[in-house]
Amino acid sequence: MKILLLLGYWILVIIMGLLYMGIARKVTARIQNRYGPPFYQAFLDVLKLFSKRETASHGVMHSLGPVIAFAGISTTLLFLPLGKGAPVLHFQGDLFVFLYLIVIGPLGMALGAGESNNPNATIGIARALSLMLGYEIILFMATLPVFVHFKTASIYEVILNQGAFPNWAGIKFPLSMLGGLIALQGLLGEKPFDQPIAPHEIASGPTVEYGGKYLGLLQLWHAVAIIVETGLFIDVFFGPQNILWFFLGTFIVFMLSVVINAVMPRFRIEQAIRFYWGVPLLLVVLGILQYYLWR
Amino acid sequence: MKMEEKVVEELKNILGNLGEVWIQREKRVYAKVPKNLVLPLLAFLKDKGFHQLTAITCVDWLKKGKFELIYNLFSLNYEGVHVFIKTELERDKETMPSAIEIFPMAFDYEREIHEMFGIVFEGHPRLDNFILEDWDGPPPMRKDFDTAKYVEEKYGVKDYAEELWRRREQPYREEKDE
Amino acid sequence: MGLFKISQGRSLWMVHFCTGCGAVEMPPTMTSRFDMERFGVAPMATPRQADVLLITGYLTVKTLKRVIMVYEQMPTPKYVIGFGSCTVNGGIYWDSYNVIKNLELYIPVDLYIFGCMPRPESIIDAFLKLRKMIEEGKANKWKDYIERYDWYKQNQAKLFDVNKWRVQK
Amino acid sequence: MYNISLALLSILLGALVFFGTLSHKALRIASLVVGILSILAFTFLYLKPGSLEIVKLGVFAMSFNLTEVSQFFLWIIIASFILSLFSLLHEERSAFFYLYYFLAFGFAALTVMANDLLTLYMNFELMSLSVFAILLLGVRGNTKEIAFKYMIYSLVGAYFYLGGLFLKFRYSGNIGFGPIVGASTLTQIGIFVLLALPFLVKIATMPFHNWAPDAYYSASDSFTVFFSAGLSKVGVYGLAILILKTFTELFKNNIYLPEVVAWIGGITALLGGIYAFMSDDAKKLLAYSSISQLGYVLVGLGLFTPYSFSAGIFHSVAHFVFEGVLFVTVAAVIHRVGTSDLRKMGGLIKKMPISFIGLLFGIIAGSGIPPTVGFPGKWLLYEAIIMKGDLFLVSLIFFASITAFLYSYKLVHSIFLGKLHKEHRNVKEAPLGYIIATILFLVPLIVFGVFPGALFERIYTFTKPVFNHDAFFTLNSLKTQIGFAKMTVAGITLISMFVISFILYLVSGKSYRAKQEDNYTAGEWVDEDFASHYAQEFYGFMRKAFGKLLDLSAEKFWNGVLSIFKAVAEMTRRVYTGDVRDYALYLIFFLIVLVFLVGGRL
Repeated sequence: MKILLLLGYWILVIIMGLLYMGIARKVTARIQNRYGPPFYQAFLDVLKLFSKRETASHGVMHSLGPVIAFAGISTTLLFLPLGKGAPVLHFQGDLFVFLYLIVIGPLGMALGAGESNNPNATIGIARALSLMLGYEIILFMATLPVFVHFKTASIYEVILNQGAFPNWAGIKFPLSMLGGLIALQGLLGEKPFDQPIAPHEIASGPTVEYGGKYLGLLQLWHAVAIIVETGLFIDVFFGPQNILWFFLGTFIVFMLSVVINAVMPRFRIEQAIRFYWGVPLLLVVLGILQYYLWR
Repeated sequence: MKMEEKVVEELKNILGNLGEVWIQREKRVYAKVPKNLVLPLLAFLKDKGFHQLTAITCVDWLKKGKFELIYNLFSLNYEGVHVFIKTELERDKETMPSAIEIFPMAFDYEREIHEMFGIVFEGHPRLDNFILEDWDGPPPMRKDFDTAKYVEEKYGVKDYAEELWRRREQPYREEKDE
Repeated sequence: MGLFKISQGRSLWMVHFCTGCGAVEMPPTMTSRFDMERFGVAPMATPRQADVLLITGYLTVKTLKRVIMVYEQMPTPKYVIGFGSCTVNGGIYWDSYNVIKNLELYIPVDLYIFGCMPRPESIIDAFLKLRKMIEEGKANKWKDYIERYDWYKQNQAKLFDVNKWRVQK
Repeated sequence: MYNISLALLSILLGALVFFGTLSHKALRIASLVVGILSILAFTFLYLKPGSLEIVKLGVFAMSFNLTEVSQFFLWIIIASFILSLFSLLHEERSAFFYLYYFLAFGFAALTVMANDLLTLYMNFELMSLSVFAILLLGVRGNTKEIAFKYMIYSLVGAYFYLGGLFLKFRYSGNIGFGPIVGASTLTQIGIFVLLALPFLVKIATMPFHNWAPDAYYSASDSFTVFFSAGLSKVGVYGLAILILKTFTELFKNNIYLPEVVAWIGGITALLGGIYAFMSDDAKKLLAYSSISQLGYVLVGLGLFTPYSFSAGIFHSVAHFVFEGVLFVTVAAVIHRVGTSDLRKMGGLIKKMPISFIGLLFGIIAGSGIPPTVGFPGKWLLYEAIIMKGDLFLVSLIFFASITAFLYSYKLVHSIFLGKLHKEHRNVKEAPLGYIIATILFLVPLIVFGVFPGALFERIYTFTKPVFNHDAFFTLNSLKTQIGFAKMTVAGITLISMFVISFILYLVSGKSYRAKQEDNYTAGEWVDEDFASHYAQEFYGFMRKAFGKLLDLSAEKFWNGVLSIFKAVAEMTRRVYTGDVRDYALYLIFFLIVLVFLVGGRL
């Protein structure tokens, strides 16, 4: 029975993720003063990609890359509680299990894209991994005070301890929440931190040799990744009490990052890394100090 | 006395009766010299201050059976006077010494002239094809190159000229949408 | 299968090979005034991800070689739209020794847009026509390239050495 | 006389292989196989834990005792030795190499069995000596200088250790592992530092680390498997014994020492990781990654809470497993390709798939991804540090663990993915010995990853008397006050998700195998020797991002120390001018000072 529930949540999140991507394109279009595609465009894209007859593959690892990526991100999804009500696998693991599972997706894709003999792909991956040195630390340090404040390392307990509006962790630790938001922009790979998939510089980075069904799997991976990454932020800082609040919260946070993405240029890669050691690091360190002083 | 007359003056007493020098129009000085005098004249003018070899052009006089090479020189401190050195070559018989030692930029001009007209420049390191990749036909800019026949044979499309001329008289018919 | 056909029609990802002067018509079609993204058409960075190849202008022998390579790297089913009269019959370069006269001989073309650089409206109209053709299952010129592969290669061999330049299938 | 005979056995086997290699190649392999079998037979049949043995050597006695801790580490040393022997089958080395190889193993085993500080010291020294001899027979680079650099570090460390030994004897009267009584905390810290120094050198903590990259680079490839997986565990054993038995009180009530040791470990982990992903040679990259992973172990041991200590020990076992498999696969690649320079390899996945799988699982474990052995140690370490409450340390460690992803991907990509160069067209799969070693390493990598409880139980036996904490583990899950992690669930969901997405992959469309040159290069035709393998400046742009941090190197630090000594020596040399008048002058000057000091009360 539990398995059906898990698969149900998995399908729900894929659909919501694709919806978010469709609405994101519409919002970006509206910002650029044009109509933009219908909101269900992402479904059509994925369906078209899976209906492709014959696509090029550069070897077994190249074909398995997207499969591992999608499998990795779906496993991570099951470890993320979707708000209080949703009984997912969160009883089996806590923050560190989640943080180390979330890496399987990009690692799978990196191995796959590396197999193709295209330098664009590997440069994209080298950028993605180096960028991780930037935002991953800030995200971790942003969530630290909340976990230590509630004396737990499991995301589900953090949600339980956060009741209605006044005692959200985001309100208690506003600086860490801001630092986490900036780090989220890097995690989602939205401009100004989309160096790894820069279409103009490195021909869409790691996905340069992926077409047809591989790209379809990667689109699904991106859709689930949006929900998982914003979900972590929402769970930690705003403790949604039920699944509706969860999806509303992730939607708002994602739209915020999409709006930033629509208007921002793209940093150079070393600027992006060093950016994260400037203001966001300061914000997050102040958040930790706030915890120490206010324990 | 205008600048171009001064230049003509200098050229005249250098060349003497070996070549004729004249002013085509304002600020345009022409000198026609035999083939072997071109390089020394270029060197001389370069010392005088004509540092820029803007172009080497080639004219194909089919009827006279001659190629005419024109070297355009320009200088900043001669108030915009251009000097053109003309020389004539027998078609397909004579070759021309390359001007690369004096003006390095002649490298590409000569390569293009070789590709388009077939003139061989001695001492030029790379005379292989330059702009036209995989070109198998004769040099295309020569007057005796029949473009229409080449196009029809290579791209399999017949000449439209007669077709358009024939249609000229008929009134414009309203084509119905099928 | 019908759903696949609809999705293929309504989400056309294009890679445009800006050879000649047609590329200047693409920005207005993409941006806010005409906005082709309304119909699901989006520019892609690599031929691997694209379905539609736009040849926007005259093709010299040199660029034809690159166009063929890009065409062969695209996953099937793929479509080609020829922009402007240069792809139809060589346009103003009808008698040039260097420009190919009829794109049809070298790669299968589904749709031509007339005009010496068509306006954005006709470009979008072309995309809608292509969508209708896909949904009716008529846009399968790419099969023609596979069936008559030797005929196409023979035509191409007239212009350049195909074996050296061939993408090994 | 049971356990010590392991050393005698290894000397005997060393001699056997020594004569075997001298005579004929087949005999060498036969004698190596005999070596493997006899050591296995000895450990399973003959080893008797817990029996104290005294060996009288004229004036003093060496005492050996196989306690749980030493048995735990002995197993690791024996396992790594045997697995490195498998890869040694395929290497042609001089006869002496094999002799020293077995000697190093014998003395390492004895060091782990030592029952008092003196025997520990003697066997530790003999082990370093035999490793020095092996490094002299190195394969690449300036082996003499590198071997001497290693020896100098070990010797200096050992002499500090001797100093600590004497001080311990002065205060507590015996040189056993018992606690030091009657000394002030400051002197106790002093003694701890003196005693711990050689072990810190052995696990290459930051300031004492720069022998490691050169030694790993120049040593023969199969020896580096034993060197990094086995011998560094002797360092971990030494630290564990010191912290567990001798300095428990010191670590319990002193607050600053654990923090300092943990921070040293954290900085080693971070800088080790950064240098790892900036280095261009496979062996150097692995050396720095080994230093970085041992940094975690030091953090675990140093922090001295029940969870962090067992996390440290567990992670040292994990280090043995994934560093072992990484070094074996890299040794196999070097054996086939001939160079260890990352910039010259590429695309070997098509030719050496099994080594690729071995390396892939090695890096997955190295970066600590759940279903593998690297994860439980790291997870427990994070939990322990958070429970102790210093958040900056846990951020530093998390930062260091991110660098693990960077250098792992650089290693896998430069060797196996990307473009297969023309000259590697006819490279065959790794020879049998390497494959056996890789597969044998992969077994613990998965088993301890999914069932960490099996290992924690052994660790629990010797950490319980010290911390008397209750068992925080079951066979496949770990539970602390603040967190919970079940290993099997992560593994099962990952596999089932993989199956589902694989079905989705099979259902849709076909795919054809594109040639190696058939890449999107903006339509340009690309031939064979088009340099499209991005391995030259892999993280080149990181130089701009890290800039100053990169040129901060211990080499400069030690050169600075060297120049200070030179300056001091220069000054003293000038005093002895050999001129009588100067000496008279010194005498008068000395008398004046004396009078001044005594103050006229003569």
